[in-house]
Amino acid sequence: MTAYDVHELMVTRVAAEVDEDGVTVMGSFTPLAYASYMLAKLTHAPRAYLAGFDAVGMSPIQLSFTGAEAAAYKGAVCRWGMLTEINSIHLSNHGGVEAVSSAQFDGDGAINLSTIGPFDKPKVRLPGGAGAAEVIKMYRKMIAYFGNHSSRTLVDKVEFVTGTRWKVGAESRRQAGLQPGPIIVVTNLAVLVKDEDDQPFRIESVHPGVDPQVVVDNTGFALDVPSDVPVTAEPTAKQLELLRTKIDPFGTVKFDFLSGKERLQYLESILDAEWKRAEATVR
Amino acid sequence: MTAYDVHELMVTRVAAEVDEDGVTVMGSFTPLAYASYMLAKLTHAPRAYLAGFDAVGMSPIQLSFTGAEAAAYKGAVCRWGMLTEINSIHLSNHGGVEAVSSAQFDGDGAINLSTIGPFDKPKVRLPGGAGAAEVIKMYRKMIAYFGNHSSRTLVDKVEFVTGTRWKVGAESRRQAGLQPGPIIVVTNLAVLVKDEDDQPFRIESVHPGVDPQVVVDNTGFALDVPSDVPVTAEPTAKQLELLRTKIDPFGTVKFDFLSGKERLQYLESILDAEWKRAEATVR
Amino acid sequence: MTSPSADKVVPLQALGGLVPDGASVAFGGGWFANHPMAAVRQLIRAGRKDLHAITVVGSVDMDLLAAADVLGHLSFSMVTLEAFGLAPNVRRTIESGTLPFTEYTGLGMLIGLEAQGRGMPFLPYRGPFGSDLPARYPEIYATTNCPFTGEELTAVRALQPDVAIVHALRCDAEGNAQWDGTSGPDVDMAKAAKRVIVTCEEIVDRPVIVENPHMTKLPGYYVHAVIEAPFGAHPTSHIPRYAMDAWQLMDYAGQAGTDAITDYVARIRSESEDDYRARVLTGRGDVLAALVDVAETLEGANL
Amino acid sequence: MTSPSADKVVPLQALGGLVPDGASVAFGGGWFANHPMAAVRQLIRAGRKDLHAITVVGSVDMDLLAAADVLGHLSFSMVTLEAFGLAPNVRRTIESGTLPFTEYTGLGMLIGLEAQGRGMPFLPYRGPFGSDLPARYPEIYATTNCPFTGEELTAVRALQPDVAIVHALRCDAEGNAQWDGTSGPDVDMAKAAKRVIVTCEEIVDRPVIVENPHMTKLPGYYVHAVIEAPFGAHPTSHIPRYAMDAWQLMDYAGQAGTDAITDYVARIRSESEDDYRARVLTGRGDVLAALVDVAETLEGANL
Repeated sequence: MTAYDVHELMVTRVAAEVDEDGVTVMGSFTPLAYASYMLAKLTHAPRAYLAGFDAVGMSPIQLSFTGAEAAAYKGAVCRWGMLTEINSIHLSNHGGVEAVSSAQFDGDGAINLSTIGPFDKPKVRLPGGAGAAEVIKMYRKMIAYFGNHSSRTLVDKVEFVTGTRWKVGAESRRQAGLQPGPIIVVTNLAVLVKDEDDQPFRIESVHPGVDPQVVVDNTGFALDVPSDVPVTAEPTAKQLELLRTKIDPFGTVKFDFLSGKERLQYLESILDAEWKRAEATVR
Repeated sequence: MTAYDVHELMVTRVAAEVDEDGVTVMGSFTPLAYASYMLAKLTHAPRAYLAGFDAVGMSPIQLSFTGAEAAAYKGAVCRWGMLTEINSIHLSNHGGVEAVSSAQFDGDGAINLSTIGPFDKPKVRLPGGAGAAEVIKMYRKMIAYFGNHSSRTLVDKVEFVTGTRWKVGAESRRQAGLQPGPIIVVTNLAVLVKDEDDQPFRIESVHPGVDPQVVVDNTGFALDVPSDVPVTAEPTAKQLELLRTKIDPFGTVKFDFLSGKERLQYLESILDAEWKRAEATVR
Repeated sequence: MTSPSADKVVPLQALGGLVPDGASVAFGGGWFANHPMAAVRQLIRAGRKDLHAITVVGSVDMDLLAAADVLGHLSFSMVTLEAFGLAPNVRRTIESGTLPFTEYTGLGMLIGLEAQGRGMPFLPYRGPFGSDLPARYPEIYATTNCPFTGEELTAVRALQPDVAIVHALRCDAEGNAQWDGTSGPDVDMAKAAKRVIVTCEEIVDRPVIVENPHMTKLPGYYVHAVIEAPFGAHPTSHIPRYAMDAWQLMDYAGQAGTDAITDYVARIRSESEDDYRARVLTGRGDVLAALVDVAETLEGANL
Repeated sequence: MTSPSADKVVPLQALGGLVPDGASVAFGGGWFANHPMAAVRQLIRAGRKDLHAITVVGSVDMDLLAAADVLGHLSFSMVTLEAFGLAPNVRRTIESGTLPFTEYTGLGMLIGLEAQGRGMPFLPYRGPFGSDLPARYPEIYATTNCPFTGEELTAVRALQPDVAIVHALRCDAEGNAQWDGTSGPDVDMAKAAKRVIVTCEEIVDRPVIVENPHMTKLPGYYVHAVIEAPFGAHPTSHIPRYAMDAWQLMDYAGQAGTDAITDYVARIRSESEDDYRARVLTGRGDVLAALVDVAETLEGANL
């Protein structure tokens, strides 16, 4: 077993959900989600149909902060704008897997990307949800990922519902004209799943070395804890090699797992490497 | 004064309505309408914005039965499909001048392109209106043209309303969210205009040598006949030269003014000329 | 939801098996441009029956289907042979009462297709006010009001064909389809349909598609089958490859309203598409292509 | 209705005169891609006040406008500096209550723009059911029902900006505008607005546009003014010309939440756009372009 970091396990776990049914719009460069899709595309789901930025039908790309957008266009078969993507993918039930993160997330599958504190006079004005308010309900699978599993993020009820899965169970989703599919939460500690409206999330697996009780203690909503909790599959050597040498050689995914001063320095070092590679071609 | 045929006068009269405001979708190749727009574009309205087939922002083209479509794309700045044209031109009040012909036309500005006889069991099943049902009300100016001014075509009431101008007067059009503009009928005898809901068409002008009473006698709806009816402006020598040598050297416009066996022979002769020109480049 | 995966290429001969009798089928193209005529001929050869054809502006495609007794219903906003007259077999079958039909307004049909393609049961628009058509079809046209302004609008119901058949310039095995000239209603028919069949002038490798990404009007995730059919729109046009074959159309129009149409259809049935091309295009295909090349724009404007 | 005619080219310096104080202005681009930043800087230089900015996914554009006190209202579905954090000046002005705002759902804003662009007072869609946002804005979000199926849908009101400012790759004097990479919401903002200003990397002659007709996302009849602004999206990206300038963005983010922002804004105000380019791009512009060239796709899929 090759040694790995937890963000690498999260990437492989999210990648495992990516299949070749439907289309996924990734939008802006979010390293963990991008890495997961690229890993899937290079392994078990080569024909996963992806759109990044306005590049539709992308080839897999190498991740970088300054190059991901340009790379997305290089192997793509089509160009659309946001509105065409909305109408041709999201709202027409062609959406496959939607991966989001948020400031708060609760046991109903609701996300808060709007506000901490009163909406009109917020303590923290969050960035807003972009299309998440509508999209997380439309896609077949919703994946929420969090690098820091904490009851401050995984809360009992979000302070403000920016968007929500709305219908969760297969039958209630079908009745609402939505594709049936689960909510899957992937964190640095565990994987949680919810696939019925009136049942809580259950712990699907804990990562190696994590006690299920630690997961419960750090989750603000009720969890169904099976008597025998499986352990999350670890990344394979092949997956790690693909991630480290092909998909994310600059290490963009790790960035979101750092904080404070370390975070800024890490970003500077990645950007320095990206600059030098480009500069070498013109100097 | 150069001698001219009446179809040439009709082209110049329709062309006089074409200006540089708004956009005109011409759709399939209808020689008289196409000729009028090209003449306008080569004379007083060089920046008239035209779409033919799915070519948007066309350059002026030479007319031919087999080459008009190809020519439309050659100088055009943009490609759209039918739906984008509908939403971006027709329904968003960007439509400038709409020229139509129909099997029946009446004094309310209604057209029948659907049926002669009962709708479900027609005596003559007509081709249908395509987008005319919606479009003739949306454009700033509606022009209806008829090569054979007859009370069989210009009827009191159409048997079936495929589409209609709906609102005619400037104020009622504005109130309905439509661009104000008249209905102008251009025939082989005269020009008729209607610009109020509750007023009949009036004879705007008769073509040289036509008695206004002949127009009235051959029109199935009531007409307002001014005491002094002007004569339609005749084509200038420059207009005729442009039409005959540049815009329509094969004579496609005249085709619609022929009938019976003469019509078929004329079409064959045009197509023969078109074929020979193309064949000469590959043999 | 469709699968974007796998090689979708099938031969034209497989088309009949992809379109069951009784299916509703939207046919692409418009006017004398880019109708999927190879597919039309193949459906005739396959002996398909009772198809509910959907066309925005049909021409020889619809008339030939009517002549070959393939149709059980026709939904259209226009069908015409333009300079060659009304469509004789569509006229005959409708006037005799043997072909049930639905006459749409043109924008209504396209917006109905759009509605389905974007997951809506209807869409509102400023409709054909004053037309006699909406009242005939209350299941298609209704009235709705803007919840903000109160404005009365026309609602048109979503239109979902079982199958859409469209003809593209080129397509790869994944179904990514490109057009350069007239695409007409093709993309919106495809987005609305349960299954999409693309015929194309040429099947190409993915890199050819990637080199011209702005020409990809229909991404592969919509497409279920890809069929290579050179001159597949003939005798209608496919710009920039070839112009309409006005001579074959004139020949068709001359026979379509007479007893000769029986032999015309029998010949289509008896020959393969290769035979058809050899018969009508030998010594002529290059001229049909040259008609595109010699078409002229005029100088003196847009300076 | 707009006039498609005439030469619409004006210098960047004329921009301030085209956007009155208090106007609602939709700004194109999304994420760190293709925001009309030269126009943003010019509005600051022109001393514009009380603009109602409309953005789908804003970033440094909105934060800089907030820092320079140009905004009277902000409508957005997201504003973020992504890896560089939340947008400090947007946060500060909203949290202090000095910047009135409207938080749209992303699809709601785009469909509201679409509605206006296609002449509709509203459009229905399967909306953000369960979200707390619609109830806060009953003048924007309402409930409507399908007149055929009865299905309950979300209606979003048409959104008409006074002005849209978008940044294109190239444009001719008639306003025919082309994009190759990210166009985001640009075309739909332009179709919805009363007046449209296109800044572009390069003004070209019409034949260049005609050679690449599939790249013309916005035809000239929509456009009122064309402004050449090379590196006009900097420090955001304009693919395929240059990548985002992450270093300038990091510099901005470092100052934006501190008192240093006052000097940052003052410097923008005091220099011309030529000065700006000379200051931040000398010896760097070619590397920003090279970042596009070296970006890599990975082999091994889509084979």
